[in-house]
Amino acid sequence: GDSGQTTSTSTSSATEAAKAGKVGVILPDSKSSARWETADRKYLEEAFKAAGVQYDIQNAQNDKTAFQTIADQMITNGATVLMIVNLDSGTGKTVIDKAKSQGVATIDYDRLTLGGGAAYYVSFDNTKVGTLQGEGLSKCLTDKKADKPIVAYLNGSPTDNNATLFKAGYDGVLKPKFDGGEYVKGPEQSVPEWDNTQAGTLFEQMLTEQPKIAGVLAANDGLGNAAITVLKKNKLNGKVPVTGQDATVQGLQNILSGDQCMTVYKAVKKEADAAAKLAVALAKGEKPTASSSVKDPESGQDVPAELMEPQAIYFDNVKDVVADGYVTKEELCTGDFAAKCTEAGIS
Amino acid sequence: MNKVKELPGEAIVAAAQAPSIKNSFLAYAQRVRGGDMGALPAVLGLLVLCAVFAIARPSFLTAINFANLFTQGAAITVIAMGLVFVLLLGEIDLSAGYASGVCAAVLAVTLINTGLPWYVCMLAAILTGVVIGTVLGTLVAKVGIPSFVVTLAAFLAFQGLVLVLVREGTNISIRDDIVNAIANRNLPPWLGWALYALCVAIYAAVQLRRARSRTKRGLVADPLSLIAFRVGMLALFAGLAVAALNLERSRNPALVSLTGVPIVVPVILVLLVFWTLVLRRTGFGRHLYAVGGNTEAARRAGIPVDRIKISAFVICSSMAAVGGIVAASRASSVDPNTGGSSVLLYAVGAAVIGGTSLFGGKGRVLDAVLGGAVVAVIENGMGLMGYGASVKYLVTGSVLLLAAGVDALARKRAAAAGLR
Amino acid sequence: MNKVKELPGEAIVAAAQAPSIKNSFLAYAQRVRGGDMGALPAVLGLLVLCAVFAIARPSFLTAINFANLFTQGAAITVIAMGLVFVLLLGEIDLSAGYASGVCAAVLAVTLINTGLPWYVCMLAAILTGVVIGTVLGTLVAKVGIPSFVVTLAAFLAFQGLVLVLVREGTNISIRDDIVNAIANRNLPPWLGWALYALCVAIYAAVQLRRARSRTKRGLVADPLSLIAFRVGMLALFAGLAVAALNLERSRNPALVSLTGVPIVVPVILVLLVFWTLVLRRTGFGRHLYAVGGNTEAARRAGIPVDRIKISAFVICSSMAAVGGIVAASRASSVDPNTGGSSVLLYAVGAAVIGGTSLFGGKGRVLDAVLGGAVVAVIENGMGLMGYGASVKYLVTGSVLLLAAGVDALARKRAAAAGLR
Amino acid sequence: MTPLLEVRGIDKSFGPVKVLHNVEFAAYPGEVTALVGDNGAGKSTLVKCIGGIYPIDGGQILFDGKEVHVHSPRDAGELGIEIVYQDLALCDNLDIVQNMFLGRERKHGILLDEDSMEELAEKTLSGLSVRTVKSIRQQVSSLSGGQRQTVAIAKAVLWNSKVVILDEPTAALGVAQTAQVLELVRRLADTGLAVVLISHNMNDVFAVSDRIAALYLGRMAAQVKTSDLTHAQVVELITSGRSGELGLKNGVTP
Amino acid sequence: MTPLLEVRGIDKSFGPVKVLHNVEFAAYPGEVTALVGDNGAGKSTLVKCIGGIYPIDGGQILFDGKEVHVHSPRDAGELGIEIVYQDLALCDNLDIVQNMFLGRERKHGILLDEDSMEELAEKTLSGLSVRTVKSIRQQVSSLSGGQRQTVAIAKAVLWNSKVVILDEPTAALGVAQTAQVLELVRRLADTGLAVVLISHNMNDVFAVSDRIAALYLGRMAAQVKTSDLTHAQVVELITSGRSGELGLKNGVTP
Ligand SMILES: Nc1ncnc2c1ncn2[C@@H]1O[C@H](COP(=O)(O)OP(=O)(O)OP(=O)(O)O)[C@@H](O)[C@H]1O
Ligand SMILES: Nc1ncnc2c1ncn2[C@@H]1O[C@H](COP(=O)(O)OP(=O)(O)OP(=O)(O)O)[C@@H](O)[C@H]1O
Ligand SMILES: [Mg+2]
Ligand SMILES: [Mg+2]
Repeated sequence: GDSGQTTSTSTSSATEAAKAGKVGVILPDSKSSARWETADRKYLEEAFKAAGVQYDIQNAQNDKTAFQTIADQMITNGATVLMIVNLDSGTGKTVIDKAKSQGVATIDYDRLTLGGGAAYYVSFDNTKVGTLQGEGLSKCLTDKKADKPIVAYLNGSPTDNNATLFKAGYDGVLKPKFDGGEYVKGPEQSVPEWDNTQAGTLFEQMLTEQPKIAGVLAANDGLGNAAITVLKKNKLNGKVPVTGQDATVQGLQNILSGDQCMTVYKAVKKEADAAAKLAVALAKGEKPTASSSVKDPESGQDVPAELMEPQAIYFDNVKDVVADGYVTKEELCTGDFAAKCTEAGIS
Repeated sequence: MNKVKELPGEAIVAAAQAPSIKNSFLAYAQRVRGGDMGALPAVLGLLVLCAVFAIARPSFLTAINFANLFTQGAAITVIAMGLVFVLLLGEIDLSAGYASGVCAAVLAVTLINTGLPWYVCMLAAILTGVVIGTVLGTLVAKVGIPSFVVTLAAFLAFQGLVLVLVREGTNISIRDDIVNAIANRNLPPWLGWALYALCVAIYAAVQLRRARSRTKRGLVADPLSLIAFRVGMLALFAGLAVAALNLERSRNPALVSLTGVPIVVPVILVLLVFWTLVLRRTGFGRHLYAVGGNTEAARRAGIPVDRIKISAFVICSSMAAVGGIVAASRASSVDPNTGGSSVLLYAVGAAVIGGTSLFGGKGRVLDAVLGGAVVAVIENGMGLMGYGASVKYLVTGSVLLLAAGVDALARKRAAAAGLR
Repeated sequence: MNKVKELPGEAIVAAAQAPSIKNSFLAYAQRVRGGDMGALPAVLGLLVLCAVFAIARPSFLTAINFANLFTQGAAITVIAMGLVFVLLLGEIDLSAGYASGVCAAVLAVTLINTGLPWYVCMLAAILTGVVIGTVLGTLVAKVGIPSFVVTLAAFLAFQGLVLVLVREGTNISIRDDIVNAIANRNLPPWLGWALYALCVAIYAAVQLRRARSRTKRGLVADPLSLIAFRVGMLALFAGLAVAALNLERSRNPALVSLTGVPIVVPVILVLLVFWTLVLRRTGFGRHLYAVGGNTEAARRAGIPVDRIKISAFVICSSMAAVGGIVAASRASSVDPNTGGSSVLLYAVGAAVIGGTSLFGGKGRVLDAVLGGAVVAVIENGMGLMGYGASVKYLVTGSVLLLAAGVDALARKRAAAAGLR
Repeated sequence: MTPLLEVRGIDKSFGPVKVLHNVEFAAYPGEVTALVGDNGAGKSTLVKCIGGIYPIDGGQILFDGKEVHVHSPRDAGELGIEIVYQDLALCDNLDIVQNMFLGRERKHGILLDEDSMEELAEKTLSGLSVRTVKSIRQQVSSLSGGQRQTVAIAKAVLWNSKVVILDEPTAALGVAQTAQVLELVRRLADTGLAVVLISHNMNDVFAVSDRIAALYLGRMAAQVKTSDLTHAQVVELITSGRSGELGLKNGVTP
Repeated sequence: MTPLLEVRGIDKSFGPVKVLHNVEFAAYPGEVTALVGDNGAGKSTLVKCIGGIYPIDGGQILFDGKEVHVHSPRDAGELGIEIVYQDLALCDNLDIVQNMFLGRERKHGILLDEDSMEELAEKTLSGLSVRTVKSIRQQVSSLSGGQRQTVAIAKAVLWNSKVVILDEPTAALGVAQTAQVLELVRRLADTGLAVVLISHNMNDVFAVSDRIAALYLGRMAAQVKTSDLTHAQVVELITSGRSGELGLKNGVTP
């Protein structure tokens, strides 16, 4: 939308804001997931506006160099609080170090910068997301009464650390089942840059090589949809459960139509609000306290943290997402889906 | 095009003197040995590749995989076809990938938001391509900015445009059955055979008419036997392909039947024939080659160079739009990555592998199809191998090099003979 | 290089007759009006860009932003410098971006795993670049595969190689202070001034010696007044830059002091001077231009064309290695995306925007620096503007087009005058 | 008799270098006008100005007595001016027939009529006694120097134009071919065309031309009837810009 | 006297087209050998085979009586064979001095010695009476046809080679320049070099050559002392391959 002028001042308390300092936010990209530009940006803007704090939200478009440049520019522009979603820990650490040396407070948003030493960390538990996906797939396979099903993996981008965390999560659930002979490990591919088009070809080839695939662990809804398209072409949709993540309109619709088994909903608003609260406090020169802490595996230090719980979404609780306002009924219940919506209890 | 006309003089061109099927073969063999190989090197590279994969993974040779190949390679091939026109001029279009994304997004958005019928939406997408091409072409031809810079700027801007169109990164599903059919459905077997018969008949008719008209004018024409041979070969190979695609390839034939020629195949064929005609048999095509070969000479011959350049960009972007539609159909959705990542490099690569020169003046639409096939076979085969990400990249690179190397070594022999 | 030598004959070249500072200016003005503009269009584009950003965001003109500009643009500029050599031949290296990634990964891995001192590790990284260049160059020159295809294959393979080196996607932090200093630390102010004095002195000495030697031989030489003027201009502008960079630019001077010329600046300067010397003043450089301008003519003149081509690829990949080191230093880490995404396109774009031709035979190392500056200023300025993702792409594309458009229109006047 | 093509006071500079100074030149229908001059005198530049390849800095071009503006080779072609340039400007990637009909292809509807073009090209070429071309479907890049020149000449005379300008057309031609081209030049003029022939060969110039125009260092030294001149006088005009009463006075046009 | 350069039984085909049939040719030190033949006879091809640009299909090349293998222009240059090709092969993006010293730049240590090259280039060029070149630092793309040719000739004669082959060197030259080049050719031969001159101009051929070799459709029709031939005989050899006792019998070498 109208993200043209994000550096806006609040009208109500301009004088206070001028004293209060300024928050810079760097989002990672706009392509691996729609949440950054459609949800996070919106919620953060709302929160900052409400608090009357100056802010500047930018997106690094998955480019490390751009990420650092934006950080430089924000500090140049006078940000006193820097909130980053790092692209990788190395650049993240460089930025945090630079910010600290300039007396700028830092928050790790959604992704922990290993060894970075940010003042706060606000996130969902990404390993937990993967665990939910693994559990979801098991549940759907059990529902389908599958016998020794072959499970295929469509992992996220091989260069995305979050994808590694997701994988750790679902491997934690499924690996014991593979080892125990309950499930059979099928082909596995990482999808470069989460590219849905490539995911389609990759999955088509998996299916050609291993026609008996009975379950697909897809790391997010886009990849899931790519797999579903191929399954549809082979008239296998609905028979082979597929997982997802992000509770996108597309993913939820696929769940409603029975093509997708589950998705993971991350209540971005909660995360954004928590982070914005910290940032506003820091901008006003306060020293807020966090509800919990996380141990940085690299430096061994405890980082004060706010951690949110992800939620698994199946047909029955799609309505929760709508109720949360993350997806509107108008977007979701178009055309043929109106009936399904009613069936799923969405009103 | 290769007919040889003897003028008084002494040096001998074996075949032209008494055109017969045997002499034609001799002449072809001599041409190949002498270095004029046409599509041979690319076909050779393709065969080597297929053999390697077939040995490594027997499932490579199944009917279902054969059918998959076409739909997997279609979008890149179509975009590469359009790129050939720009490359022929010695220009480049880095934005073709994202242009296809923009057009696909236009298709998806109009389908979802306006509820207009599918053909109107497709037209809108293609029209978007035309507009894009006009703007790019004008900037290159009239303002004189190098095409690399113009299309790099467009490459960036279109990424933004796709994002705007898909509302900052959401993935829009396409629910229209006809649009989705393009890359996901097949022709009924009888229609496949009917089209096959039609193609062979038209080819035979055109060849015969041409030979008759040349004979009447007293020009050297192909002998009947040669024409019969060519038509026979076409009938044989196309027939085999149609037969293979009409095999049952469902995993569960009881449950659902999956047979027939994928719809993208006739789409690509029509585009191939159409654009080949434009390049080879129209004044526009001739002028395109002339501008690419020697812009100054073309200008002096009174050819409107600027107009030709703009047209080439328009064709390129419109074909990108078609490619975008195919990609959208195949994914049944459009997201900000549609047309992004490696699409552009693969498409340009396809054209270049097929034999199109980046310096202009040399290239055919068929090149794009052959090169597209190489790219598709590599992607397809690598998908079957099931390597991890890093190994896969490494092997894909090496395989690409292998295919291109076969081609290059074959052509090198030609150059050594003094033919460039 | 532009000295004009009168031979008997009548047409008049104003300046050459009585070289004086006034006549030199007249001649320059006439040259510019006549279309021979050298670096002027690129500089013009750059100025327009800076003016636009300075008006939109006053912070663009602060000392800290000025210093940031250099470190932000350094890696791309260095890679672009190397690419100039390949582009001069009319070839392309699509793999330069990922080659820089591979070399950066080699640096990081050797630093972490072997504990060897930083200079050995850097040498290893650059050596990797040399090996890569040799392989690529050999495939292009000896096997005869088009460089687009070879480097596309390398582009894929190197992605895999980086992944292997950083162990399937982890991120390796660089903890060596000296390596990290390259792109993150500054020279002490006194050293900045010392280097400044040295540069100006050397420039003056070279100019004077050259003029003296030419006068002795009876060739037309620059008048002393002109040399004094040039040296003066250099001293003035470089002095202003050093002074600006020596200003305190910390936001919290009490906490930490931040002054001095960033270390990358002398690094880039040394590379610029060195490669300019190689291109302009050595036989190798001359031969590079010759091969790029007319390969056949170069071959007939006995120039070892294959060797020249391989060398160009070696230089390109080694400079990519240096660029990779700078990038690794700036990020203090290496991950599989190092050298990926838009690095390659921006680097080629930088060279082309500066005025290097993709068709070979035309280009300077300075082009890469000017073009790199354009790219860096755009990125820097856009960073200050704070647009959303989609708008930013759109605006960046338009701004790039604007900068290139100024350049193109300026050059177009030249072409209209019959000078190409 | 009004000249069919006339240029008045043409100036042309390349950057700081002035190549043509106030040049006057005229070509009459039915006549062969020879344009002579030393290497670098500006002959080819003058021709390129007339052909719309270089824009002129000053002066006028008149066609059939009326001033015309020639901004591109297309404009020149539309007026009926056909030029064989010294740097032949053929497309190396096209074959002989394609080059000969470039920009003026024959068509059957929208498709090219290859057969009739091939037929006509063959006829035209054999009229120029090219005996060693193996195939008229050969790419021009594989032709010998003389063969290329013949193709360029054949291309220019294939059309019904009013003015034909030939810039050193026989430079690379053999004895027999040169004779043929000179004869062709004469024949073209006799059918009422204005022909301009640039040549360094005095024998050729005297053999076919009706008028001789001599350029000297970018200035027109003289334009005189051939019958009023001797070999020696022309050579003098070329090398020094003047000969007796004729030519430049003190280096400027009289 | 043994020839300095000799070729024996050379064959050369381009794909299916055979261009040279069993050609014999010799050039003697101190003599100018003229190589004549119709357009497309194969003169330039023969020269390119000697220069290592085209590989030969069969036959031998002898230098100073010993067989040599010339695989590249570099090999030819090392033997002391210097050639001015008909398609001039200059680098348009370099200036006159740079082109003249291409591949043999003068150096000061590892850096180029521009000044001494400029000095020498200027001297050589002015000896060829080029009076209209504005600057020898001008790019060759801006030169006139004759000026380009002069640069190519100057480039070739700048070196101390043993054999100089000139393929139609005077085609684009003016009267005075042609005279200079012919004089240069004679002077080169008189200093003991073997000079081969290809030309279509019989006057030039008879003016400077000691021997004439005539190619006819890729076959060597005859190689005879100039003094034993008349103008008419040479023309006959060129156009029909034979003249009285001389030339091909039934189209094959006697
Ligand atoms: N594009 C250009 N830029 C600069 N100078 C040029 C350009 N074109 C031609 N010249 C100069 O203009 C002068 C005239 O050139 P032109 O080609 O007209 O000569 P010409 O009379 O045709 O000579 P020739 O008999 O050698 O063909 C020459 O000195 C040449 O160097
Ligand atoms: N690369 C090539 N491919 C095919 N045919 C060629 C090639 N080069 C030359 N020929 C043919 O070989 C023949 C001889 O050409 P060559 O250039 O040697 O003639 P030439 O004697 O130099 O003629 P001219 O006097 O016109 O320069 C010509 O018929 C030409 O068409
Ligand atoms: Mg001329
Ligand atoms: Mg020749």
